[in-house]
Amino acid sequence: MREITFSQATLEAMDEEMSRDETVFVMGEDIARQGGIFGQFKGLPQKFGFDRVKDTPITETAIVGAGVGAALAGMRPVVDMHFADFMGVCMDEIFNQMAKIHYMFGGQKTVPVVLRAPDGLINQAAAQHSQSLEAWFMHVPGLKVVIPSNPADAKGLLKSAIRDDNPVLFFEHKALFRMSGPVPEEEYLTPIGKAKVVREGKDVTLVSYSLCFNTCLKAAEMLDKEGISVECVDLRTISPIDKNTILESVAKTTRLAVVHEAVKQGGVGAEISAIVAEEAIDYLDAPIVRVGAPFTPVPFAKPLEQAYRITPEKVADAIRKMF
Amino acid sequence: MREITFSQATLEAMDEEMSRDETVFVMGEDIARQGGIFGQFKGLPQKFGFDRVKDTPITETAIVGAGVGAALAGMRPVVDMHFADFMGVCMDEIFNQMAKIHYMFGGQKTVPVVLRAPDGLINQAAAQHSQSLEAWFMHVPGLKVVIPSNPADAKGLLKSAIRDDNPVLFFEHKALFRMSGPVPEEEYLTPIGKAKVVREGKDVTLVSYSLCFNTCLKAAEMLDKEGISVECVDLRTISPIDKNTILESVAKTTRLAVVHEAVKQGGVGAEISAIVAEEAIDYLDAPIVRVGAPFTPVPFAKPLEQAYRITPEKVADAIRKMF
Amino acid sequence: MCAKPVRKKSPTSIRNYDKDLLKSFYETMMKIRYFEQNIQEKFLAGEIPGFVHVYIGEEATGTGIMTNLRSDDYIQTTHRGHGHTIAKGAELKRMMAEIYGKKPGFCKGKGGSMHIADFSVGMLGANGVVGGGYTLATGAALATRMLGKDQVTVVFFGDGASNRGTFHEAANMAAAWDLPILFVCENNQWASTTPYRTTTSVEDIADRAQGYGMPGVIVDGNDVFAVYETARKLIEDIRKGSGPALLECKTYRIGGHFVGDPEMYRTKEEVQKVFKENDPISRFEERVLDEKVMTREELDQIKEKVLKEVDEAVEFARQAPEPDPSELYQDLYV
Amino acid sequence: MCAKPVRKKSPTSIRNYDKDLLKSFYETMMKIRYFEQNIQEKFLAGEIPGFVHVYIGEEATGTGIMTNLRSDDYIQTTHRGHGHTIAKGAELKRMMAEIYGKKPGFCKGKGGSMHIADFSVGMLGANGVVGGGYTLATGAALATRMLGKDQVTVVFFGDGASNRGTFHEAANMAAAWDLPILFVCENNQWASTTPYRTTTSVEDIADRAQGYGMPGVIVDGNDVFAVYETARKLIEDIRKGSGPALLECKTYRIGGHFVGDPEMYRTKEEVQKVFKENDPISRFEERVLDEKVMTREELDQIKEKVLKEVDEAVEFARQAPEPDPSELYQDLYV
Ligand SMILES: Cc1ncc(C[n+]2csc(CCOP(=O)(O)OP(=O)(O)O)c2C)c(N)n1
Ligand SMILES: Cc1ncc(C[n+]2csc(CCOP(=O)(O)OP(=O)(O)O)c2C)c(N)n1
Ligand SMILES: [Mg+2]
Ligand SMILES: [Mg+2]
Repeated sequence: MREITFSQATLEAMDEEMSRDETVFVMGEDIARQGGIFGQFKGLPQKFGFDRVKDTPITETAIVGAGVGAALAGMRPVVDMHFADFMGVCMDEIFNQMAKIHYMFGGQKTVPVVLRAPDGLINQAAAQHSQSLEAWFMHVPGLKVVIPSNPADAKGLLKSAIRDDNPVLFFEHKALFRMSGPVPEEEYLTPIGKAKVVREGKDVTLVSYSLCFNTCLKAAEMLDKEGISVECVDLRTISPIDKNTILESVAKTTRLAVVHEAVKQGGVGAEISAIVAEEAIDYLDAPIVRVGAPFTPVPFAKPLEQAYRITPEKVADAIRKMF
Repeated sequence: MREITFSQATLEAMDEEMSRDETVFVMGEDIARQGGIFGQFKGLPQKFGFDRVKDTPITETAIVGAGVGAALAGMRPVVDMHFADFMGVCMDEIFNQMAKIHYMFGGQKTVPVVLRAPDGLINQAAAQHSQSLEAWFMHVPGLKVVIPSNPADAKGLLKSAIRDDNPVLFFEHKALFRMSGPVPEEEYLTPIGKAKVVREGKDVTLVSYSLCFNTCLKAAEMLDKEGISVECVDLRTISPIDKNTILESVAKTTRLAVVHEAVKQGGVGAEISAIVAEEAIDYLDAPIVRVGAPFTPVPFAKPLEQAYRITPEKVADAIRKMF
Repeated sequence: MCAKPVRKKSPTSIRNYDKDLLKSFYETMMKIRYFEQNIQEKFLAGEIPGFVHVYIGEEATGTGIMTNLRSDDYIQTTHRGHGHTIAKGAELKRMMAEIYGKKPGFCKGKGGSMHIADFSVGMLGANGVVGGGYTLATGAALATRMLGKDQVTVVFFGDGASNRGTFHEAANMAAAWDLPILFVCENNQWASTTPYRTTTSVEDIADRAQGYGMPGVIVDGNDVFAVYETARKLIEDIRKGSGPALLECKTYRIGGHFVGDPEMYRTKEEVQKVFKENDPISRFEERVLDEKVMTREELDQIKEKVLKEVDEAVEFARQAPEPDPSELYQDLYV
Repeated sequence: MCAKPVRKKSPTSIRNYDKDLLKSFYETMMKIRYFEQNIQEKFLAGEIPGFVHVYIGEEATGTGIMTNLRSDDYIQTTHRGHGHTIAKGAELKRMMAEIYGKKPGFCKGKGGSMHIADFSVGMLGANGVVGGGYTLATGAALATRMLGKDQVTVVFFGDGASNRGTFHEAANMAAAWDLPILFVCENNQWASTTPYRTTTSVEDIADRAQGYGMPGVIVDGNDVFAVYETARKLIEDIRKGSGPALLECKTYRIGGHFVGDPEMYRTKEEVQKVFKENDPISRFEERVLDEKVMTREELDQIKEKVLKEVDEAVEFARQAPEPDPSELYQDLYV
């Protein structure tokens, strides 16, 4: 299969969906003139016009709010958040408006908005440009939260998100944009709400998502050589969670580790762990292990950032201790 | 011991701390002229002046941001959020500024701000005035998060929060303000970061906080009659979490249930459950149970709100199933 | 060039007004007034739950503006949204049912007073978040433009809400993109317990229009004729593509902030004085009788009709079934 | 009364300027220029990590304003904050060390360029969040007032940032409460890749002052004399209790948005033309030589001194130790 980058994969998704449906448009800061910080919008304005690929003022509340309003009036907006770190600015628009409108108004209207939010650590960008905030949004009823780990899923999930009549947050790790991987040429959709067992194994289930899932795959290879067979589950969607895939895997392996780049306390790992402790504790032959970032803001200096990062070694270490 | 309401208890805390330290002041919407929605500021402007008890514009970003800035310039602000539901408006100020300044600037400055945030269900206030959002903030390094369940703790924790040099979020359940309870006349501080075993028991550990903790106490009484002895742990602080108190209790009872009014998915219960599944799974004789709100916005109509609520019966039911 | 806001006057005469139009003004204002009086009564009697904010004393504003809108135009309102919703043409029965938390309500009882919405008449929703509506309305205006429609969107907000950052972000975006939207500030002098001048840095909120390069206009919000004519011109221009405008309607909140408000922050006398001297409905009655364009009987007939309609709505809401607890889980995702 | 912003001119003559003041202008501007040129160079050479935004071309603004501030006055800056920090008197060595991510840096290497802060000179912090600083500065101004001090706070922001809602909330609060704060918009024509007029609804951002009832003033931000004199008057008034003001400095971003920016959104010619015709430092040199208030040698001496100082800062930063990984866990809570 041909290989393209994550950035190109999302670009294809945008292109295909904007071609298919005239009500799809995208707006955000600095996306049109230069094609997005990660090249993820390159060429779109030339093809679809600067009206459907809009550079906005630096006003996250207006961008997200206007996305919601445009959806109520018949459009299907994709809104780029520039960096996920700025979602605090428009948090009210996300959780009190976008997420609640369908329910609160008794199902009168759908809110087909997609928020694209580049997140995670890259280039020593420090405390306000490096965060992984997805856990907050799994605590918000009414949102779907998608978070791919590779180009193929990015394309398929973004297309599904755009077609979904519910508001969808699409987290895309900044370090993934340059990652290449096989992506089918023919059209496909990746289902929202389905995790994927990417690597089968029998000793331990390793659940992760986004960039970290790739870190887990590396850890799994390291452990393989030591005789530990790791099953790697890529969540892909964190709300709604695909419980069944996790529970089935844990039933088989009897051990669970969850890994993410976000800080451990209050992270997605807690929810996965709690689900298993509630519904499948009897399968377990070991404590459930979580690997997440230390409980600090992201520091700037290299040695500190390095200490902060989730590495294959750290994941492997945590898993070794389970045996 | 004399009994006073939760509202009065917080009022005493404010009064004592504002008398003790001239740099303590409070600002928020509609707090001065009418004394706060729950009477929690009544009389303060008369005693300390309208400059130290300030009615603000309806501008949550400016109120919290100005609180942070005032702290940097030598004051110790208490900021009232009116309803916790509006914290999304100033989320950036909370998590990107207030929480990070001390760390990000290498410890140059402390940020002694307290945010008081009335939360929870009351009076069919519906989707945007009934929420419990504390879980988001336990995922934010740099914040302390306090959430009392009774007048005595409210007073002691609020005083500790005001004296703390770190930013502290003080969640106070709207339905608690009218609750009466014993509060010592002499001055005392309740430590931040310490849970409390309020009711001893031997069969199951029930961890909760805020209004729900009182619901748990009721459930415990019901279960007592059925021969189930419930140990009730009031978290009081959810960040930093007092792991030891929880682990010790679970070691004794071998069962854990966590209860909160916030939606279950991604809630504080997930973190507590995950800590125990990670550090004390071997003690457990049953799956860890979580009781939280259904995964929907808070509905308006009475029968729906009733179905949404955490009741002693629901808690007792969940616990019965553990045996 | 100097761009202070323009102050619009009342028409010197209303003799050339169409009779049906005059009747509709009165009918709408009275409908709102009776509706709200019923809400107050039923709330205090314990029939209506939740937080309820009434529009009494501000009827001329919503009525004067909405009379210029088509049913496919959009409005976005606030926590104090009953009046706008009625003026936009929402059915009273289903509206009252929603406020009672009943199943046939617009939101199936999930929303209540603070979350009324009736998309079938272009009412995009009340909002429990003060200032939450500006950006949504801006997006609706953007959508109509992108879809090639000539709809106009109107967003209502209070003096208190005028200080929220969302106003600034939406106003700038609307002006930078020339969107078909009218920002209507209903300056009723109070933001909850707070006199607006203690927290708002300008006397005239319309002064802020200049900072976005949009026209700012001030009108007596308790004069339905002045509001109507001022809004007509603005809405016509906006529909033709003039870009956004800001209209400040000076009015007064006769009721408490919410029903049940102890109102310890102002005197009864202050309120009674305004009500006596500046009630938009009495002013309408006096003027039409004065100028002899309507008769007392015509007014009474309308009153009676409206009274009946509102009573029916209350009865409907009372009798309506509550939602079943199982409905809690419906309408979350599509 | 009409309240369009006032446009301030350059002083007609600078003959009566104190020599030390002139020297300090030049020294500060040159210090910033060399510092930033070094940053660019070292960043492109891979020595400096992270995101770095330089202030080249805007030196006159920061210099002209800060010259009027006392060391106990506060400033709040942005992602493009090196110039302000230097002009406020921060030590170059520790500053450069921070940008290199080294232990002796102001923030012990935890902050970097976007999170420089030096509280010892009243520099309350850069901010990685565009528009994040307004409200903090407003709070600092509130604190100084409550503490009975006569300090002034200055908050810097870009044309792009001027559209954030935080501007509105802070400006209204500052004006409603008459706080001692100067809002300084450095309108450098660009917000990242976006020409400001495509997303900002007014040509002059100072037009927004009127909406808060505060004075709005416009000045050529590349003329250090004009900036200095304009800011002097405003800051004096604010210190005396006049309440807030908004000063817009028209300038131009000579560098890319960040170091390494491919700048595909504008032509090299556009930038070169501005640099040639409107570089604040060349303009200063020409004028002082023209009016014969400084000599070429005096300028060269200063240049040399500054060159050395910056080189030493770079050397210091290079040699400085990195923080130990264990420091990751320090400074989280007090
Ligand atoms: C973001 C937010 N902050 C605070 C509140 C609480 N609140 C509800 S209404 C209100 C006053 C609103 O005043 P104004 O905008 O003038 O509207 P009015 O009530 O006068 O119609 C306040 C403070 C809220 N609902 N949302
Ligand atoms: C809230 C927020 N939104 C977006 C960004 C990304 N961003 C960083 S700088 C910038 C442009 C800022 O332009 P301006 O305010 O004019 O300042 P300048 O860079 O020109 O000095 C943007 C969009 C950010 N850091 N914070
Ligand atoms: Mg008002
Ligand atoms: Mg700029």
